[in-house]
Amino acid sequence: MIVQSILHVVVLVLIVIGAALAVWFKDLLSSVLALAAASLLVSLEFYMLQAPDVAIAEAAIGAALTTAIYVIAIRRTARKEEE
Amino acid sequence: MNNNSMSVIVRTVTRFMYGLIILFGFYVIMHGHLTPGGGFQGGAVVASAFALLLVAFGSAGLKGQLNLHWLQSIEEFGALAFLGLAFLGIGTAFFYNLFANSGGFLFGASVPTGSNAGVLTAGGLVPLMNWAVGLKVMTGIAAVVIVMLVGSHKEETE
Amino acid sequence: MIIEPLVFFIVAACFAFFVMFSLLRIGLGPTVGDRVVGLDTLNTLVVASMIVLGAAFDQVVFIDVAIIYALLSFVGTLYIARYLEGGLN
Amino acid sequence: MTALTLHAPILLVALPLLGAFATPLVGKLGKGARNTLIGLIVLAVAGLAAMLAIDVFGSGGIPTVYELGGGTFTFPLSGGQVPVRILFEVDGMSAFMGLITALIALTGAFFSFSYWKERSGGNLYFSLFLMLIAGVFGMVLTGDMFNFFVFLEITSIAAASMVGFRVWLKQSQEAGFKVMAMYTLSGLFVLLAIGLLYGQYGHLNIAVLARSIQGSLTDMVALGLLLTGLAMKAGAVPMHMWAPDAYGESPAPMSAVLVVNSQASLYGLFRILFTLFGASISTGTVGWILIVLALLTIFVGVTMALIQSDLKRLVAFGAVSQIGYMLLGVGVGMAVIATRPEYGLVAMQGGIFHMINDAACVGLLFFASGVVIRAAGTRDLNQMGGLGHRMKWTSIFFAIGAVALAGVPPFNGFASKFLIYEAAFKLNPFLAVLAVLSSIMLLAVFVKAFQAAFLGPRSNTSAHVSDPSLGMMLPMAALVLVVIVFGLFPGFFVDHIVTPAAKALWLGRDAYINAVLGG
Amino acid sequence: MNIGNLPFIVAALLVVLGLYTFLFKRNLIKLVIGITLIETGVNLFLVTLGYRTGGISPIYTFAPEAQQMVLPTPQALTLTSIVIGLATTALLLSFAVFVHRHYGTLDVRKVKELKG
Amino acid sequence: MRKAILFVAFLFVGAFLLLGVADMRPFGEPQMAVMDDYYIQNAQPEVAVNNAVTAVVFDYRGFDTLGEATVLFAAVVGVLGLFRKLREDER
Amino acid sequence: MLAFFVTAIGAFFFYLLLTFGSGTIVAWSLEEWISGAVLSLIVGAIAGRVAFNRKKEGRKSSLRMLNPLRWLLFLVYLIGPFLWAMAKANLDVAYRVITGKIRPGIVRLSPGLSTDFGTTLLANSITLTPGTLTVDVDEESGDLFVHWINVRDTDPSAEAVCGSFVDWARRIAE
Amino acid sequence: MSILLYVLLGIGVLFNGLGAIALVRFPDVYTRLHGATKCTTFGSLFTALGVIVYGFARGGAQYNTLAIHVIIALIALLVTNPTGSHAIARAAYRSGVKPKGAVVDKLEDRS
Amino acid sequence: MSGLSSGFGVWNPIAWALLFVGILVVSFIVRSFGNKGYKRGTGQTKVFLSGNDEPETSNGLHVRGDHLYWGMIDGLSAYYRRVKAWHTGILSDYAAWFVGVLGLVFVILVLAR
Repeated sequence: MIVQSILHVVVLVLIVIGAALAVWFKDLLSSVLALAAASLLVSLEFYMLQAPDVAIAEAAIGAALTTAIYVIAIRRTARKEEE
Repeated sequence: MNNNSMSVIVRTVTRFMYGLIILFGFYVIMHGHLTPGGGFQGGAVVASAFALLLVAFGSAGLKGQLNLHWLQSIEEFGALAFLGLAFLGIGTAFFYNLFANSGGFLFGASVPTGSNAGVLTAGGLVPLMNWAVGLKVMTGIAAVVIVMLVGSHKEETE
Repeated sequence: MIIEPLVFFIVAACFAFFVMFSLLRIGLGPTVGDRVVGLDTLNTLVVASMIVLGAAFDQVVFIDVAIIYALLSFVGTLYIARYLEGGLN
Repeated sequence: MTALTLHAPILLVALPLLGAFATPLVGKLGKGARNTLIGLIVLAVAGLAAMLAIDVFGSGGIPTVYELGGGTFTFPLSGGQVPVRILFEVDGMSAFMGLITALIALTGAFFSFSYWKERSGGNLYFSLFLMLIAGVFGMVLTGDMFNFFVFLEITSIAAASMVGFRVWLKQSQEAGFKVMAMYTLSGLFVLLAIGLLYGQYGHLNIAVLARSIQGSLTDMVALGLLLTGLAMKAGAVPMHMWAPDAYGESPAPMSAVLVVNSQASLYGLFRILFTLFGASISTGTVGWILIVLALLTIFVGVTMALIQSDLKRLVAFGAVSQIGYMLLGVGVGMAVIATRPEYGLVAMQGGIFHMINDAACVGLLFFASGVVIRAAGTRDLNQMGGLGHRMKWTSIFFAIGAVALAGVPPFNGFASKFLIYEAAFKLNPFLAVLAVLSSIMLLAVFVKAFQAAFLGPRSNTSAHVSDPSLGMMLPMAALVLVVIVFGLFPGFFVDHIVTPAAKALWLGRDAYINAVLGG
Repeated sequence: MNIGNLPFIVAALLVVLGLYTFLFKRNLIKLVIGITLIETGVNLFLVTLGYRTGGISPIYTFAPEAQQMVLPTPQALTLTSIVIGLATTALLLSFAVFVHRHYGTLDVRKVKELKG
Repeated sequence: MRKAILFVAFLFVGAFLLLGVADMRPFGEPQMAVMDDYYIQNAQPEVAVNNAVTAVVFDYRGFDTLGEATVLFAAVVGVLGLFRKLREDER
Repeated sequence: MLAFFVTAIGAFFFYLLLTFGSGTIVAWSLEEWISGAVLSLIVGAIAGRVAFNRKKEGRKSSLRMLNPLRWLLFLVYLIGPFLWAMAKANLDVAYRVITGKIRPGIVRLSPGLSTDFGTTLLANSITLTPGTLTVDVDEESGDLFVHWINVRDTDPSAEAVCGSFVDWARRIAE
Repeated sequence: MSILLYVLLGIGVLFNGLGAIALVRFPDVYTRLHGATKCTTFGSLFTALGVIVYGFARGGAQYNTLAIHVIIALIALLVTNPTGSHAIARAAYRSGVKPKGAVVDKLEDRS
Repeated sequence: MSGLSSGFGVWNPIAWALLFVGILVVSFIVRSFGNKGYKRGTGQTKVFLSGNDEPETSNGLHVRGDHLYWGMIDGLSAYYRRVKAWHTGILSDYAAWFVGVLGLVFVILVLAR
């Protein structure tokens, strides 16, 4: 039980770190990358919260499709965030 | 080779993975009422396979494989099928699960309560709806990705 | 032979700890390439943790999630790699 | 016939959805088939809405409950049961909103047939139109919080797609992005609030939640999120800034539907305030929040409209200001619900009656301005002029819509505003004075627009224009008819449809809950 | 070890981070990223609402003998919400592409023709 | 200056969100779960489905799913509409 | 047509693997057999044309991979030399992680393989085995550009870098 | 039997850890890829083997299915991981990242 | 049927319309008392502009949209400057207003609880 709690805490903290990285990066591609990482970890958290349905959806959509759409949009526009 | 596709290694692996991901997506949709998954998840998985094809082969991968008109038509068909399935039960109420536990051929079986191995032919309208939504989601998302990647979409000629 | 699920949990916790390193690489990585490497590692680690956790929870059906992840994390990585190559036009 | 009445709530949502899904497919056969399908669906929806309204208003305001996929329970429930499926709960207010939506759907669809005839993407346009209609119907008919959110998102996405539908226009894309972003933000906050409520009380049905709500800190946070999110979606100042962009940049028939969409959000706001949280909040405070928002909306909307030189945007700001009157009426009703109920109902009547008046007038104005802009080839008021010489009917329709919206007697705008003025004056004379002043300024705004667009000498630009085809004239004429009938016989409508609607909100909380959960 | 309401707080923190991005960043795509973050936070919040300590997932196929299951409703809601999020993101990014095509920039301060 | 005010407001909102969330019932112990218990108990006998989540998604709350499908449909139609081929006079 | 059936059959095997143990007809229930067959046919129809490329000049079609003997060889390869090399590789990397001794460089190999599958197999094997990482492929000649973590020879032969893999790849794929 | 399981899991954890450390310690993209890909693939392989052994050892339809699904996940991992790293390496090279301290760079000559 | 009573006031559009018609009739009667000698096309139709001639325009003068109410807008210029400053058209500001109102509403609601 304790290990499980530690696992929860670690993954939750990692989610926040990933999200913060996504906010912090100036390079949009890196930002999207960090977003994918955060989404991945959120999916792991769903998995641990006994929600495999949601984990699958988040995996398929967060890891593959959202990243794809973002990358395409960045390719169509501009990569760097203006200052 | 042409600058529109990735290296030969990626392409070869994609050839292998493409069918595999699609089949796995179909598996997820088919077993939506037994294992985690269902229409959305399976549809998203299949759509990812299309996206994979698109990125590995470039827009050349579209030729003979993914046709936007077909995708759009199938999507509309899926949506209509879902709505139609919902309409089936309107004798009682909209979304009434007509076939569940009916003993009929189409997913009419009953399931034992408690932990079991699962009965594929149970669930009434649920598996059918899974398929309708799965069709809708896979083609819809694929259409979005293709349109965003390839650009202009030919609308119907009016 | 029945082992404690605790062992699996501990293994998963170790993996979660290793995920920190790849997040560190994502954060530090001077080029986008380094970050993608971090993401790729993270993918593999998460898949491994999912497999282990599936065994820990005694849930067969959970492994499907790991399969999907193993299959699909590839797609996201490819898109980013394709961008870096200068493709996607 | 009874079966049809029984299923009317769900058919109101399902038929437009059917149309939306089928339109791109049927459109491949040709325009005629597509238009026939849409026309039939819109007519059927109008008929069903009328039938539902007759049923609900005829039965004395007892809410009708429709269980989706039902059969397990009979309503009202008894003995600690809770509903497990999604419920549609139609009381007077819902039926009233359904009437408004059906009115605009009918006129908007028929107007669009001609308006969008020579543009590309007709199939997609009508698909989005029908989805928007279905979303609005779902929002006003549902009795389930999450279902409400889903329909909110349907309207958001369909509306934003419509705003950006004219791809070749620069501002259209900008407006599309802004509108979509703001809609999404509000939708997500609403979802967060729904999550908070679900976490606290383990249910999603409005009636069940209403019975169990307690008013803890978490509930208040949820209320704040819901209130602000829905007020933004309705376009209340100072969160209105997306609204002129959206109304101004979307195709003309869609602007009218967008206004109805805003009203549906307003409906959701009222439903949440009165029914969901009715017993656990300090009604005075919330009422005054609404009143302050309303005053800001009225005044800022009208003054900003005065300085616009873009015809569509001018009308859009006018439409924003009208949202304020509804908020004012209902806010006054809310503020006095506990203390001085004798004129609270009057205020509610005014606010709610103004919804249908506003829909008709603003719809008419948007249609007319769409025609004018199409004819003049520009949206800039400073480059128009003299259109009235060749477009007699359009100018008459525009004038009627303008004076009705500005609250000039004997049109319908005055009837509803009269009730609001009276009740607001009782609460605080300042409110009424500001409302009247703003109304007068609104008249000034439309005088400016009318003068700039229709009056003046014949010019080169206005030489080749003419009244639009019958396909566009008839919907406008229908709205004019509504305006005049509602203006000449306000007593009838207030007695038969507005008062039950107002009572459903104002006093109907217990009836609403009891219809689901039993005494 | 009791972790208290940490999952809720993390979800809310994600919402706050997304809101921060939406408010203080200037690139349109960054704004969309902020929206995605808010949405992730809301999804996480919904799923955490349904968790029961020691519960197993509400799937009877090969389920281990257990005392209780976690709540299924929030998971269903989250599924809906995830797909809605994808739809929103796709539409927003398409709009961003078009804004860039017309304006030549993604700076939110320069995309302001509709003012006043 | 404006930015500072905005930041304060943002902090307020964030603080209230965190407070509201922290003030909720404890994590892992849902209080009133009548509806969900009904779903869990009746997914197998009523809908004949092993996966309760699917039962909720497609049966008990099937209408939400229809709405969700509509949302996706709307987004697809919207994106296709944005990228559609325009007529000559519309460029 | 051949591609369609081959893909369908492969998909069918995969589906059966996924649903192993669901019933009593061999190890599967009737429903799974039927649904698997239907789904596999659909997958064959969709993915068949992608799964196998047409013959181009200089390259051979990947349909030659249908020979079951090759599969057997592949399995032997996977379990035997490959796993061993992988273990070695990891110890090698472990050594380098701890000591930090590296001498990197990108070298060119000419394995002389002529099928896409062979190239892919070799490249992926190289990536997973000692000190080497495929960076790029010359698609005309099938030459690999390999990042070598410990360069001993700036112009090595294929065997010097990846040992017996080239032979195995040739045996399996050619 | 359970000793075998512990050993397999232990090797898995060890190599995954090495991969993670390699990610931090190595100087440039390519060397990091070396460490990350090889070690994590190998580590995950052994972890999965551990779970497979666990599944087959427990027996019964349920645990057999578990083991088979893990095998499928493993295959997917083994196919995608090296391909992914190849794609990353190529992308990194094409985006202009030169290997740090390279003795020889044949790819530079080609382009 | 057409009357509308708020409890303190009454509004009847039919009566109002009748009154309007009455006023119209009266005004026509008054109009008929007017000067019968009015003729079009004579100097009588000339606009009287302080004795000067009417300025010649090619096809009439049009008062454009922005020409109206400039006095009022000018009088309210202090207000308008402020309100226009709100409407910057920047998406971040839209959201900023939203967040501001949200914070305020939170404070009010929690205080009033």
